[in-house]
Amino acid sequence: MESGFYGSSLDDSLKCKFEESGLENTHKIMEKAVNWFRSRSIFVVAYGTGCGAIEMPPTFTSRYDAERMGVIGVATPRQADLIILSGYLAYKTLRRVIRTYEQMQRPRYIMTLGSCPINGGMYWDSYNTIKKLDDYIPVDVAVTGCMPRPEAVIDGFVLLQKRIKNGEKAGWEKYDENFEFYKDNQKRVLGGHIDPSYETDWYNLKSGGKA
Amino acid sequence: MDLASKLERLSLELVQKQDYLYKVTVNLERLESLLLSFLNEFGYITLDSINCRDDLEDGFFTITYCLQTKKRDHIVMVQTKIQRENASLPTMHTIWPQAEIMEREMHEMFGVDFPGHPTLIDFALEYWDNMPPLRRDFDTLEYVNSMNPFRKQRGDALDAKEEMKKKREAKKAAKLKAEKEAQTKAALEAQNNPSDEVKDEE
Amino acid sequence: MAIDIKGVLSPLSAIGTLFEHPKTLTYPQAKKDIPVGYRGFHINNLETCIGCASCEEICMNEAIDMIHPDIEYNPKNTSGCVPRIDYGRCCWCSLCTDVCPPSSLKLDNICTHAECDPDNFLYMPKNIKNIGEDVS
Amino acid sequence: MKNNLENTIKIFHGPQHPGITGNMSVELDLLGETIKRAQTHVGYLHRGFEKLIERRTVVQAFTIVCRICVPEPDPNEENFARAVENLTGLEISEKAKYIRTMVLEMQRLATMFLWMGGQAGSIGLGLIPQWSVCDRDYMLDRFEELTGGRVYHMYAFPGGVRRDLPEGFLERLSDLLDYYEKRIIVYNNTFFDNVIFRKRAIGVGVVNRDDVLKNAYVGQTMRGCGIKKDVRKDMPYLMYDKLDFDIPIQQDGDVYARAIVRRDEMLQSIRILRQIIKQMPKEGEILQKIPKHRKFKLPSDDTYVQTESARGAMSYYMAGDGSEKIRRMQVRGPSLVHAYTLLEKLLVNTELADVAMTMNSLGICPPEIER
Repeated sequence: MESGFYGSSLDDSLKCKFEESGLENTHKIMEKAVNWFRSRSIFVVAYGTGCGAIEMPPTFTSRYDAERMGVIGVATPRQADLIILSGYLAYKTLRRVIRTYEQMQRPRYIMTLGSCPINGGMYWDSYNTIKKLDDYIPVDVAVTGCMPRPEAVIDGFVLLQKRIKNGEKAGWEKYDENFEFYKDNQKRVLGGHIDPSYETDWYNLKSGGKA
Repeated sequence: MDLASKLERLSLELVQKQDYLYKVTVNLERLESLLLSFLNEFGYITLDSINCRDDLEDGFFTITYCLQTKKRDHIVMVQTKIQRENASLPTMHTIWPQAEIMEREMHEMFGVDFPGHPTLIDFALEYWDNMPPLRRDFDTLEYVNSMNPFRKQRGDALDAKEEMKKKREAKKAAKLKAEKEAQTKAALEAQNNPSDEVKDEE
Repeated sequence: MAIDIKGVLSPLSAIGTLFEHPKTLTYPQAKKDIPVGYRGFHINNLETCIGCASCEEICMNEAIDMIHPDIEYNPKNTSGCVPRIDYGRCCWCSLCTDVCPPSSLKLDNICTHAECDPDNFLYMPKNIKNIGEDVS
Repeated sequence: MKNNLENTIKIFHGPQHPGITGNMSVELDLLGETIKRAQTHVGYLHRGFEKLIERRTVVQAFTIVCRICVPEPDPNEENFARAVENLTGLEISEKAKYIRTMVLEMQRLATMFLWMGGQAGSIGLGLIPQWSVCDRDYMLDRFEELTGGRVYHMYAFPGGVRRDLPEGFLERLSDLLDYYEKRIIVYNNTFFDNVIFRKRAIGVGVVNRDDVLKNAYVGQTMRGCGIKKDVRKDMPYLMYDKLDFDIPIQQDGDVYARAIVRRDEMLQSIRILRQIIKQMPKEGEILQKIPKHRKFKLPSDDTYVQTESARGAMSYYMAGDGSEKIRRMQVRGPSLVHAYTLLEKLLVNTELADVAMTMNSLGICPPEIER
């Protein structure tokens, strides 16, 4: 899948052009600069999938003020770089989360709050919640706590910023590479009742083709 | 209390459970007429909730209607029992609109049928094809294990009771060994032939 | 149409707060002191832990595993095991610390942990005698 | 009705939407900007609490109940503890009663501040959430000291409370109440008297007074219609019969009336807390000694308890079966009826922009609808 300029690194054709004109260093510097800028302006869509939604307002308002670090909330997934899944996910929510995640533009990151997405948490024996979220969508940062304090959420932001700055391999790249693996897992747990992937050509859905 | 005498005329008993809580038990045939007379004659106009309890061992569901008067200063529980198999109840949504959603939930969670109910659709679950989940014979842990794997890193966990037993036995064995060693030593000192004794021990 | 003069003017009193001292906590730089008794992460005093597995028994989330520690522990430990906590399960209800017979398992007021790999949330409680005093 | 749905477009308000009060969705049929039909959908937060509670012993289930309603966990704990006490016949000491009452009122204040943020944010007043969520945080700091938890306190244990008051706690709480009294004047100026809020809220979301009692609407929805009912007065529990407070009411039944009722209730909560601080006994057992700490046996009996939460009466039905486990616990929160019966009715023929505001003012909390 083409990542384009908006991927984790500058795209290959641009890299070739730089190399042809003997400017590898410029390319490296530019890549670093892009990563730095990216780490300082994280737009967040906070999907309150569970209890953790209660710690979102304190994190984003004046007491803890995540905006100091360039982290700011937005309303729609299409404008967002980061989706926060705050807490356990019911099967019904997972369907919507996958849909929301696939609508986001690359680069896209996922942060989970609380113990529940990690290994089931309090609801480990509940018949309606997901136990291991990273089987279904790639998780970049997981913050533990029940609920994590706003400090812990900010720690998560700091960790994510560090990862972006260092140009580490992000979850969305894994998702693109192992698309089939994730889709299989999703189908297994959601029982086939799952929306077509967002890359689907919706206008020609009946002829069943990918765009 | 006034209500007690009124119910006595219907040959029903009013039991006081707590300071503000009373209970009437009635059989299913008389339930609907009793609820109507609670609403129209006794002035219990509020239906607070409908609760359902699964008594698996006895084979029935216990349904509790909680009613309140205009003053809202006490609660009366009207309780009835219905068969677990092909459970069915008269719907109350024409009298109390909020009963619609409570009955929809009960239908989904317990599989109780409400003939004449307009919207017996999904309430909280989506594409659910198993047994109604709040029935007590539905094993949620089994369902979870069939659907979701847990993390495998915890495989090195030990059973503490087994470990305790092992340690106790090891201690006992060590004690025995020490005793035997002491005996051997004593024996050694008595006889002057050590090598055979040690071999026997082993 | 009457204009609500009070309703237009009174919200402007918010301008007065421009001159107040800001209430924001600059978290990663300056940390808020969390009171003693906060239910944060676990600590376990291995000198007194008796390995009775009471904590494992009461935990409804099955978050606690008993494992052999790789450092020295209480010689009177009946099973030779100490608790390890899965922070993908724990809910910090502190029932485990309530039932601990020698009160060796406690909750510290350290409470933030973020990790990239969700597999890394098995937490070996820090070996601390009392809060604020490190043994290991 | 069906004829009206011609030429409408369908919009899903939620589950991922900044204006929704949690993880739920409202399906709207719109003709232009006007809503012709609204349908509530829940289930995004269903965890099967009632099933989980059946699998656990009483002590283990105690930790899970506070998760039933996220913005205000304490009425749940109180309900659970009181139901177990009713069933087992446990009596709790006066000091424990006072502490529990105090925790409930503190929680009410904290919830009201969070509600204020949501209500103001839903009509685009960005400043009020910045303030009120911060002010709520100061109350959470007090909770941290008292209970050891920030949001989930797990404090009201059957038989009392789990911890004693820390040293100097009541003085610090008293200082905070002084601060809150000053702040409420500021909020009055900037939010409740604000011309934007008044123009948006007056006459919107009017609840029919005749429906209120029959349809079991509770809390501010009821009191905003001029019906003076409150569980704390009508069926007093804990220490409420010894405390002096009023039930604020308004007559109009619209969003603004409910907001004013909430503001007055905040002042009443402060008044109650001041009395508690004065009357709090110095000595006293906080947790009743139970023969075996981990073994609570419930008799095969049932009970029904009701607590006034910050959004209305919240009730629990609990039944035991002679073992350590709970046979059945059913939660009936105020949101169940508000989110379905009331909201679907109220939204018809209102504007799309008023949906978030109406939902906020009804105090809908999705996790307690579906548990």
